[in-house]
Amino acid sequence: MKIKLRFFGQLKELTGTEEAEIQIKENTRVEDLIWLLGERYPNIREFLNHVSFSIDNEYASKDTVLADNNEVGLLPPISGG
Amino acid sequence: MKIKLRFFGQLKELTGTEEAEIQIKENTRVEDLIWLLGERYPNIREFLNHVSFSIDNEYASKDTVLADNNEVGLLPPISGG
Amino acid sequence: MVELTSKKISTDAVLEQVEAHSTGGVVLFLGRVRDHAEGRPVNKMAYEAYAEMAKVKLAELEAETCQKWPVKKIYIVHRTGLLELGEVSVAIAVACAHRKDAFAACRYAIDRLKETVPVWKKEYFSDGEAWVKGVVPEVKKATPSSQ
Amino acid sequence: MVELTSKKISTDAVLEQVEAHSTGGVVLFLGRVRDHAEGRPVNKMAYEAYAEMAKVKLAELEAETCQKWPVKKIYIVHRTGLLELGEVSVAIAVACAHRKDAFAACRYAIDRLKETVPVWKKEYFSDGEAWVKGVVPEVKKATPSSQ
Repeated sequence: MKIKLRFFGQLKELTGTEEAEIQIKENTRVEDLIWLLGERYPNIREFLNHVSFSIDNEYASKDTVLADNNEVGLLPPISGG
Repeated sequence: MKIKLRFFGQLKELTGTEEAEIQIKENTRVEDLIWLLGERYPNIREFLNHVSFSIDNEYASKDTVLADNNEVGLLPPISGG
Repeated sequence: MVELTSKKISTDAVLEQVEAHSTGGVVLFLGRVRDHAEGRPVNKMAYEAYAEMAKVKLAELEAETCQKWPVKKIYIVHRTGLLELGEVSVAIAVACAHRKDAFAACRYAIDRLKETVPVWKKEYFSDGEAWVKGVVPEVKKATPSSQ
Repeated sequence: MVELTSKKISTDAVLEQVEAHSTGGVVLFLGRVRDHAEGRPVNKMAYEAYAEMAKVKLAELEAETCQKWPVKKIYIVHRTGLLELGEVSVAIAVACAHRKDAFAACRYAIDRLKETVPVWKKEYFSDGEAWVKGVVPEVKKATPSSQ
């Protein structure tokens, strides 16, 4: 299974990446993904606690189970307006 | 002593007058003026109870004493905006 | 700034009056001529003002609003004369550092304008015309020389 | 209608979106780039959006606002890209039959926009730049299959 990652704001700057794909196992929850991300992107570790996640354009809680081909957004605290 | 009257809205239409001068005695209060007006303009009598008065651009209570050369506005209920 | 005008109100011009690089939030209220009044279709609307007094009351309104909220810029303009459907009869623009204040100040200004500024409007129907039922402005009692 | 745009926002165009002869009161909120942030002078501001999701959230915001108030017309537009001082970053126009509703609905929409729409802004100072401290959007718990 694989998902697509989208990075925004500070996270985009820190990773130098807008989009990425990552392989996940079945039954991976958002919470599990955070650990995968910390492993893969060490310099965003300290931010991961304050990051919100979206799945296919909807905010998702940490216990949501990811599905194949989900688009997962890594969203720093928002500041629109 | 004389004062200047200003008519607005419906009162202007009913009297056919925008401005008029009227002679008053000393110590005439707004309340007294109402009676003078009812005498002089019979077709606004029924409206005089709902009319507000201004003296020199300020709303005036009925017990205000008029002074020579005051400009007195006869103001129907307002409906701006 | 406050104004009473017989010319068409341009919202762009209104907003220009509250341009300021130090303000974050702008709230604009526009009153427009509606096509109906209590179920009856309206064709146009006439606004009459006691011009001299209306200007005094608009200036008081401006001062009062700025006293109650931290207003950076405010512009109030009221139209007079014959207005077509959809035309702007009144515009109030308020700029504050914080949007909460801008909303509150603008809301206060339009509410208070309707209670204090001597303006009258008449609705034109296809079969006649009628002055709009208004509100009696509050009058402070004349201060009696009682001390 | 809702929109996300990289082009300059024209307030005239915004107000045209809520033109309707059946509405009496229009309230417009404008957010503009301020020349200072917490005492520091700001030169310009960059707005970044998660475009696909922002459009979804803006549409939800519109629906939600229209559900809570008797809105006749509403238009919400958010800008993206690099903005100069004074430029409009967000505009929300609401037309209702009664001004009280227009104020409440517009206020709600901008407050809620800041809590739900995935947009980020960065301030540029003469000696550097900084992402603006934001808010963590509320997340509904995933409904567990608990019945």
